[in-house]
Amino acid sequence: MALSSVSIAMTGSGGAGVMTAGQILLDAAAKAGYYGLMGRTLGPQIRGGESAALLRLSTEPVQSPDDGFDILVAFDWGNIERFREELPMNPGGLIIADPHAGDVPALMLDAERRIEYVPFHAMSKDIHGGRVNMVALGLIAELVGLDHDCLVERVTTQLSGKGQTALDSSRAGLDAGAEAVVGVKGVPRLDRPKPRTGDRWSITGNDAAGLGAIQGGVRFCAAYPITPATDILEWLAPNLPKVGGTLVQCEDELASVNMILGGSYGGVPSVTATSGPGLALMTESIGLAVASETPVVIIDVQRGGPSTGIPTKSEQVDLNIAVNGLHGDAPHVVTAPLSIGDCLFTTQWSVHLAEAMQTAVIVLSDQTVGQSRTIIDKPAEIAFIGRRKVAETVPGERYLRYALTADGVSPMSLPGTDGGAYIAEGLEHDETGRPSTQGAHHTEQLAKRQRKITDFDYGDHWALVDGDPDAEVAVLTWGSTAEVAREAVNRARARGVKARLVAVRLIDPVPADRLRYALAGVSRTVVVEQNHGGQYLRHLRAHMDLPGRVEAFHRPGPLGLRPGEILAHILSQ
Amino acid sequence: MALSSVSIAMTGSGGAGVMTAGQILLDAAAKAGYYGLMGRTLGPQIRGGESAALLRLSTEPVQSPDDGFDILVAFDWGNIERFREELPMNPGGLIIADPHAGDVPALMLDAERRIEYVPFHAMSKDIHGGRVNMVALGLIAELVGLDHDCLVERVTTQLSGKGQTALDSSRAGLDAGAEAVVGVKGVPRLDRPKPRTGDRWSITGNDAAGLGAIQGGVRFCAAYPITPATDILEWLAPNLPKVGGTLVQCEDELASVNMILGGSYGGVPSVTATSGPGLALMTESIGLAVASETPVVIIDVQRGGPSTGIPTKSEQVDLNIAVNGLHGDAPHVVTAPLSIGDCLFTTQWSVHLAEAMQTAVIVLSDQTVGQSRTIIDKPAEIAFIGRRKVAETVPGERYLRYALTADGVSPMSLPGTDGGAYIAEGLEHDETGRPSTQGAHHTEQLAKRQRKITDFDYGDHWALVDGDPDAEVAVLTWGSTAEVAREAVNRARARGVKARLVAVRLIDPVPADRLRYALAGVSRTVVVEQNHGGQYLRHLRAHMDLPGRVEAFHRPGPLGLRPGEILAHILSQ
Amino acid sequence: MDSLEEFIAHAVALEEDSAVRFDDMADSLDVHQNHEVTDLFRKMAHYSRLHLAEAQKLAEGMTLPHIKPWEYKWPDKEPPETPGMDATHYLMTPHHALVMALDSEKRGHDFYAALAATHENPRIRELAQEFAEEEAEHVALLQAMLLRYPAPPPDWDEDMDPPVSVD
Amino acid sequence: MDAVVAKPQDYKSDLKPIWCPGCGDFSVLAAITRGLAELNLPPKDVALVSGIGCSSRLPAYSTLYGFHSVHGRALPVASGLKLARPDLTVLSVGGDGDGFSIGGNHFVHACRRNVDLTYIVMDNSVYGMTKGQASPTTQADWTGSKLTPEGPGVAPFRPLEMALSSGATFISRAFSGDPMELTRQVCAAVQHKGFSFVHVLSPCVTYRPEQKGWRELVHGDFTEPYTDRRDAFLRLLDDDGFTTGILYQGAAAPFQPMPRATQSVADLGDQFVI
Amino acid sequence: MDAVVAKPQDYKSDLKPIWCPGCGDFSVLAAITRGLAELNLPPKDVALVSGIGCSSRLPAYSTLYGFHSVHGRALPVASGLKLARPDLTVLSVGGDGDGFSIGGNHFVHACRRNVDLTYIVMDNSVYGMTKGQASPTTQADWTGSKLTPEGPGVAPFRPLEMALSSGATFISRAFSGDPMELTRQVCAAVQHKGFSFVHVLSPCVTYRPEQKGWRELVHGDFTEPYTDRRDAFLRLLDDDGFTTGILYQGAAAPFQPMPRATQSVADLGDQFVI
Ligand SMILES: Cc1ncc(C[n+]2csc(CCOP(=O)(O)OP(=O)(O)O)c2C)c(N)n1
Ligand SMILES: Cc1ncc(C[n+]2csc(CCOP(=O)(O)OP(=O)(O)O)c2C)c(N)n1
Ligand code: SF4
Ligand code: SF4
Ligand SMILES: [Mg+2]
Ligand SMILES: [Mg+2]
Repeated sequence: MALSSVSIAMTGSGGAGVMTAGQILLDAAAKAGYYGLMGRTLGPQIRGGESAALLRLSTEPVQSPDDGFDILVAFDWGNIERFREELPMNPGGLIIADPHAGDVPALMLDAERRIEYVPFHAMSKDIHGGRVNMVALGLIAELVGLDHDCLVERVTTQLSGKGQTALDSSRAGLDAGAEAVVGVKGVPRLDRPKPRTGDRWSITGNDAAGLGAIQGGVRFCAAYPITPATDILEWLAPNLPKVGGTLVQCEDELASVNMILGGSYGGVPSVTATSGPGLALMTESIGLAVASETPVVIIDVQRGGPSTGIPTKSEQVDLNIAVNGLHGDAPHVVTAPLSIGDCLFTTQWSVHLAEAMQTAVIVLSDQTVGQSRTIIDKPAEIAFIGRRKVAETVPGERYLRYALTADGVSPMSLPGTDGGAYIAEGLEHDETGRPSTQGAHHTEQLAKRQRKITDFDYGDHWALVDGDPDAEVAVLTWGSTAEVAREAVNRARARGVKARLVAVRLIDPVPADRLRYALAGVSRTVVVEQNHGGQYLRHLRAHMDLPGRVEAFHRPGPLGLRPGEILAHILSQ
Repeated sequence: MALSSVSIAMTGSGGAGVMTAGQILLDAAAKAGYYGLMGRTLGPQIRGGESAALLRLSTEPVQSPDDGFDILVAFDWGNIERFREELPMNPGGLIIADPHAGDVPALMLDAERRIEYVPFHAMSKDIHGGRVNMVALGLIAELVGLDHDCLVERVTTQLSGKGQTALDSSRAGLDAGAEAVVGVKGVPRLDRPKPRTGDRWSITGNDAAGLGAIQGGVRFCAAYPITPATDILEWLAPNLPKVGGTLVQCEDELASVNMILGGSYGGVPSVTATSGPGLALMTESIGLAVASETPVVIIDVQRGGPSTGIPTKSEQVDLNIAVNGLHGDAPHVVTAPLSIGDCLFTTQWSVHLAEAMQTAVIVLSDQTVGQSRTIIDKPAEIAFIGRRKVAETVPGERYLRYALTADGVSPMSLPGTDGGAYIAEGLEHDETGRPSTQGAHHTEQLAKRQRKITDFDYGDHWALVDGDPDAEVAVLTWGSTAEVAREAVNRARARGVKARLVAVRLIDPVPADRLRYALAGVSRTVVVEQNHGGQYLRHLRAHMDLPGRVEAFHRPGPLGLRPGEILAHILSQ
Repeated sequence: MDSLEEFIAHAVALEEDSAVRFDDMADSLDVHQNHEVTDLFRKMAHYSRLHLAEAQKLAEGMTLPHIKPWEYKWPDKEPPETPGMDATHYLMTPHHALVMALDSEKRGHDFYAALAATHENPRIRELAQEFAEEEAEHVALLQAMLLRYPAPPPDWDEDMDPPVSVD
Repeated sequence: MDAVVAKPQDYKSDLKPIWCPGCGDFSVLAAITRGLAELNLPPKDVALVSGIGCSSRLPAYSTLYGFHSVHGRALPVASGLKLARPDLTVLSVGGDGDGFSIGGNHFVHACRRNVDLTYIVMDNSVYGMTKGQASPTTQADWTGSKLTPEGPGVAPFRPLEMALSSGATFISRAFSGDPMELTRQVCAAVQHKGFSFVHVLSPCVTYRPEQKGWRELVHGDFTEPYTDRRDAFLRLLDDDGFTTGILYQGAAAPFQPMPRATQSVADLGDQFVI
Repeated sequence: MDAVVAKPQDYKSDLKPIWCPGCGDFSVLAAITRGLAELNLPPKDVALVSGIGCSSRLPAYSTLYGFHSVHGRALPVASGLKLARPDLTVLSVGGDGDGFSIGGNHFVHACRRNVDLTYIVMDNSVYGMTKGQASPTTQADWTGSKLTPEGPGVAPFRPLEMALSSGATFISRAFSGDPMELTRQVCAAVQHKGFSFVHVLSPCVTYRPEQKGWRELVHGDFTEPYTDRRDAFLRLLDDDGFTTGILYQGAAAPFQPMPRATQSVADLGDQFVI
């Protein structure tokens, strides 16, 4: 059988090299003209722990995992009970196990699974310097019909620094694996790839967020490492200097958020990236950004919560704190990227929003989109770049930093400008920025800070709306679950259900009018998210009435939502 | 005319001693058998700034200010434009000004006001060591009909440390003031006080919160000073040691919240007090309290926000962060005292809740209730005391710290107990407390932490419900606006409107069933709160549908809500 | 080392420490799915415990002195038969494990041999000689085993996957 | 403005300080304005960043660019500003509570990081703005605050020693009652390349009236700045906390400035092409 | 248990550490269990509080009461526990990032406050748990992390000097490769009345494999503890960062314990009667 998409998991521990093999396979598939996606799951060990590379290769652009895997290659079964739930198999899926690791554990078996044993370990021993992951790569590529030359080319690139011997043994491994295919039957093969038109990119969401920040104009970043956000920083650290920017590693998150406030006050668009625990430490100063109207972008790559929680796994759980986590009445903006690739657009757009509205924007990415890699068409140029309304100051005239304007945005002067000196103020203040406790000043400044956010024209970027104009069911979701929901909606439509996807990028302020319009006519609204509390649904309820019957569909991580679950819910009613 | 309540403001700057005079007047009234209330408003200066003592004396228990003042005594008009809005006058109100300070400013005048000039300054000059505030005290007491002897007694107590000369000159001042009454006409006088039955207390909300904490079992407090919460700490510092407890001043709020986590882990009920900026710094570790199930109580005495905001003024603006300010799915409890006196009950109850549910409780007090003083009947004994479900451990048997129980509360062992050792854990964990990334463990622990909060029986303390059984209008409010709303409801009922007050103490979890029951039958629900964003209304909407037509009635500080505004809204529809 | 009791106390501590360390190392490799080496280390711990039992048997009827952990008279920073924890690696092979074990047995042998050669107390010399001979047997055994486990290729510790960030 | 000689008044705004009459902070404001005038730095090119406290109110009384940030965070805001805008002269000011208590970690790491900015701490050994609680530099047995009725009971924080241990490259102490010496130190600190720390004994007349006696205690015995950290340390071991002058001036290079761009943003994406 | 002599194994749980084989932290765990056994302290009366990091995972590997708190906050949690429960023996453990970077302020103020607890820092000059970034104790020119490709460029934090400047009353340094000396220091630190700081050089074999060379660099030249802060300082000025032993043991009284109750709760309200 030939499929438009095949999902493959490779699992192994202690130096088996599954992550490297996964990336080579993905990139080789890209070379061959396929699209694809690779996620990962890890044990608690720093090195040598059990890990799995989770791939999906496809003839079409794809950013959602399938419900399960068609092929699972296991070098060993170490601690499999810890993450078997992250390795669901598709019906009729094939497990390829190494007899060296013993029998396939009972908990991996069910009536529908097929099992083949391939002695990866023994085969690699027969090759001088041979490695199990290369043998498996050769086998998998051959099984799914991936061009052997593309594979060899990627391995050559990947191992370019390792010398000829390593290369030779890797090739021998690939060849041995390819030959071992004989006898393995009924394997899903990929259709021929479509002809490539333009460039393709292989990118993770975290790298995409870094690039989006720079494209949005960011030239300063201050941050403190934290899983799963560190990759953004590790990408920015060497790349910011190339474009004249700087990244500073700080003593903690209190320092990093305040440093970017300083950088931004100086006129340089600034960003930091963190995860839940770090965001919690930043809220006091995000409030200062709101009150002093200093633009900043905070990327929160969400992980399992609460508290230290599950640092290496994904969950959409920081909406509450991102939206409502500041003390006082502190309107600001919260956005969320809709896919791995969209981390680029949403981050760039968020810089634009922060600069245009002179406020704090919190970007809710998560471990799934942040640390997964995808093959996408090279993104089109995005016009957005952070543009601040800069004040025309006149030396000798009093400059009103917090002038009450129609749109609530007051032109900002940058240090070094004559006649533009002002004090960025966290105390309530009048139009000049001087502290005031008067009700009139407080009310007018509160209203202005609210107005500039509420009345801003967010354009069409607030969400992705797709599907049937006469839909009966709307699947309403936000952030990283968008692509899973899209696949569910597509499957439902393929079964004749009139369905529509509304995947929201603008979390706060709630774009109530646009949402009403996007949901017009449906009799059911299914709100899909990955958390325990139904945080987005509550947030929406707080701000608007949703049309039709509202159905909450959410569950916590660490296992990502799958299209099949959502589809089952759509069909169950 | 004789009234059951008279409101008096005294304003002056630079050493006029209005706050001292206000407190003497309040306490003298208490001695004479009256109830009363005293708030204050201050300029930004540390010393000698403009300030006003805002009193209401009454024959009945009273915890709400009136719409305006009947008498305003002004020693001078320094910076009056900054706080005139905090000095509204009742129709026909009397301004008593010192000619030494010039004419009454135009902005204080309107057609209905009467003005008398009394030369406080000159009169005090005529007395050796004389002070304007004593002259004014003598005058005011005489005007409203307060027993002169009670006044003299309070002054004597207050100045007991100052020596005979000071006492003599103060008495001379009181006498001179009393004599100056001649010629002042049409002054509201207080009715005779009712006979006293039991003891009366003169107490501020912040002191009451401190006492409530100790009565609830608190024996450890760690904190960092911040306006307007410091008074709680300054009361606890000398009082905790009397009952075997300790207060530590910390380096910052991060230290204070974590120190109380440590104290509580040790089995000692622990509290900290702060305001918005400090609460923002604490959220990461409040999340740790939730995840590790360590009971703690955090009192947030709210002030004007956002950011540094208006530190000396009141606003109900930290509901958002208190309810939703933790990262991850982190259910916990939020309460709010309903009056100055209720700071005692609500704080004590909150300690009980934290201990019973092993969770974090955030108490939302505010500057108004915290820093106002009131005369109340001595509170009845309250039975609540923090009681933890303590584990019966068996040495040699594995103790399940996070056991999945029916009510979600797991018996906790205290250090020093044999067989009870466990690790309090911020990582997601299984029942033993060992870190786990498995979905099953995560889901069951999330559910347990939610269940223990949601299913707890909060009894009748969740709110104060008062008024007509067949009410058409419900005034739904929370925290410190309760007494103002109560007075508005009473006035509406006096005008024949069928009205009911629902003043909520339990902010989160939302007691939806009880609220539905309390609001049953009304056709209008007016949600009253003091903030710009309508935070409580949004919070309620997020969790339930309110009955009838829902009307949002909220505005920011710094001027406290007044009964008349709410009444006008009730009547306007 | 002055008394027989003190000598026995050292012998007990030497084996006990070695057993605990081999077990710790076995745990560590078990967590990292290196089962071959885990099994070898468990075996080594088992042997140490056997010797520990022998030393404890000798101590029967004696009151051994309590010696503070840092006051034992070891030639080096740790008891001679305690392998260095820092020599383990998650990808180590049985060859490496055997070399470690061999080193520790050699150090044990040298420790006893030195006492046997120089101590003034004849009973201690005699026991030390016995122990040294026993250790020499272990050394020979391990050397024989090593022949079956040749050194792995030089890139044995190469891991294609980078280490991961877990918080 | 560069051609014209600047006047201290050019740096003073028309907002009247809310400080208590007699507060030491007035002299610090005067010394900063006088020092900047002496250095003839255009006000538009100077930024003043503060935290929260009486002393942190200072920026609003100047005509400089300013940031009145939140309690304890002046140094990170100032560092971010200087790193993003190396062309500006950046000063940070605040109190002992702001800088050594809640801001203690940023103080230590700012000393280490050595960004080219000047940090002036007005130390009155008290939290003035919140009604007079003990600060890190308060004596262990001071019983003047209701929050610590028995005294804080903790050994006082040693600002100069901490700065030196943390790696600061310019360390001095002044007394608000000697504004000319303070002005000299402000000028030297601003001119120093790297992180400069000026510790100012600045009395709080309201909560620590006894600090009026500091005038008798201070003595200008840090005469020549040491250039060797060891010598400075030896000198500090004998310090009574009231020695004024510039203690130490080291020569470590300031923390990295913004680099020049070498590539266009459009080319950054090339690394992802497959 | 008091009558019986405790064994190190009594203090070890059956949870297997997830540390990389070869990590220095194994020896620290062993030294703590051995030290507590030597002191014969019942496990039920000892609590171990940590932050976040590889090293902060240690409490779960013991049979003691423990608190695995959040990053940087081990010391306040430990201090609160000891102040509320003076009867317990409290130890706090963690890494150089946890203790000196995000937790730096608590470190400084814990040294000052002198609560009777022991703080053991496993210093590997790296953030192990987050993939090997530079920590405060990393050399300025270490280019091993992608986050600081040119090196952190900041002078390393000096833990012993900072502790001494901050007022710690017990300061020592050990090397995980010399577990018996480390055990000795743990015992002395636990027995010390007041805040004791044990700085352990504990190599990270994964991100700093070159630290295996520390074995050659350490030298046990802090022989007798100084009892005078000045002498300890003079000694530190010559320190190369690899000297082990107990440097300093001072005699300041520990911070206040919980007082005895003198009044009933019911009487507290009397002060409000009017
Ligand atoms: C997060 C936070 N915590 C506490 C406060 C309250 N607060 C304001 S100023 C201050 C201390 C001021 O002391 P210092 O820095 O020495 O300045 P001074 O007033 O003495 O000049 C405190 C505790 C605050 N504003 N924010
Ligand atoms: C608030 C917060 N910020 C960042 C992190 C991420 N984080 C976890 S451990 C760690 C550093 C660990 O370094 P160290 O304390 O030296 O411990 P090691 O792993 O080296 O033993 C960091 C930055 C976190 N968990 N919480
Ligand atoms: S309280 Fe003290 S520090 Fe604050 S302004 Fe007054 S004198 Fe200055
Ligand atoms: S990463 Fe380093 S510190 Fe962490 S466990 Fe491994 S060796 Fe130890
Ligand atoms: Mg101060
Ligand atoms: Mg470390």
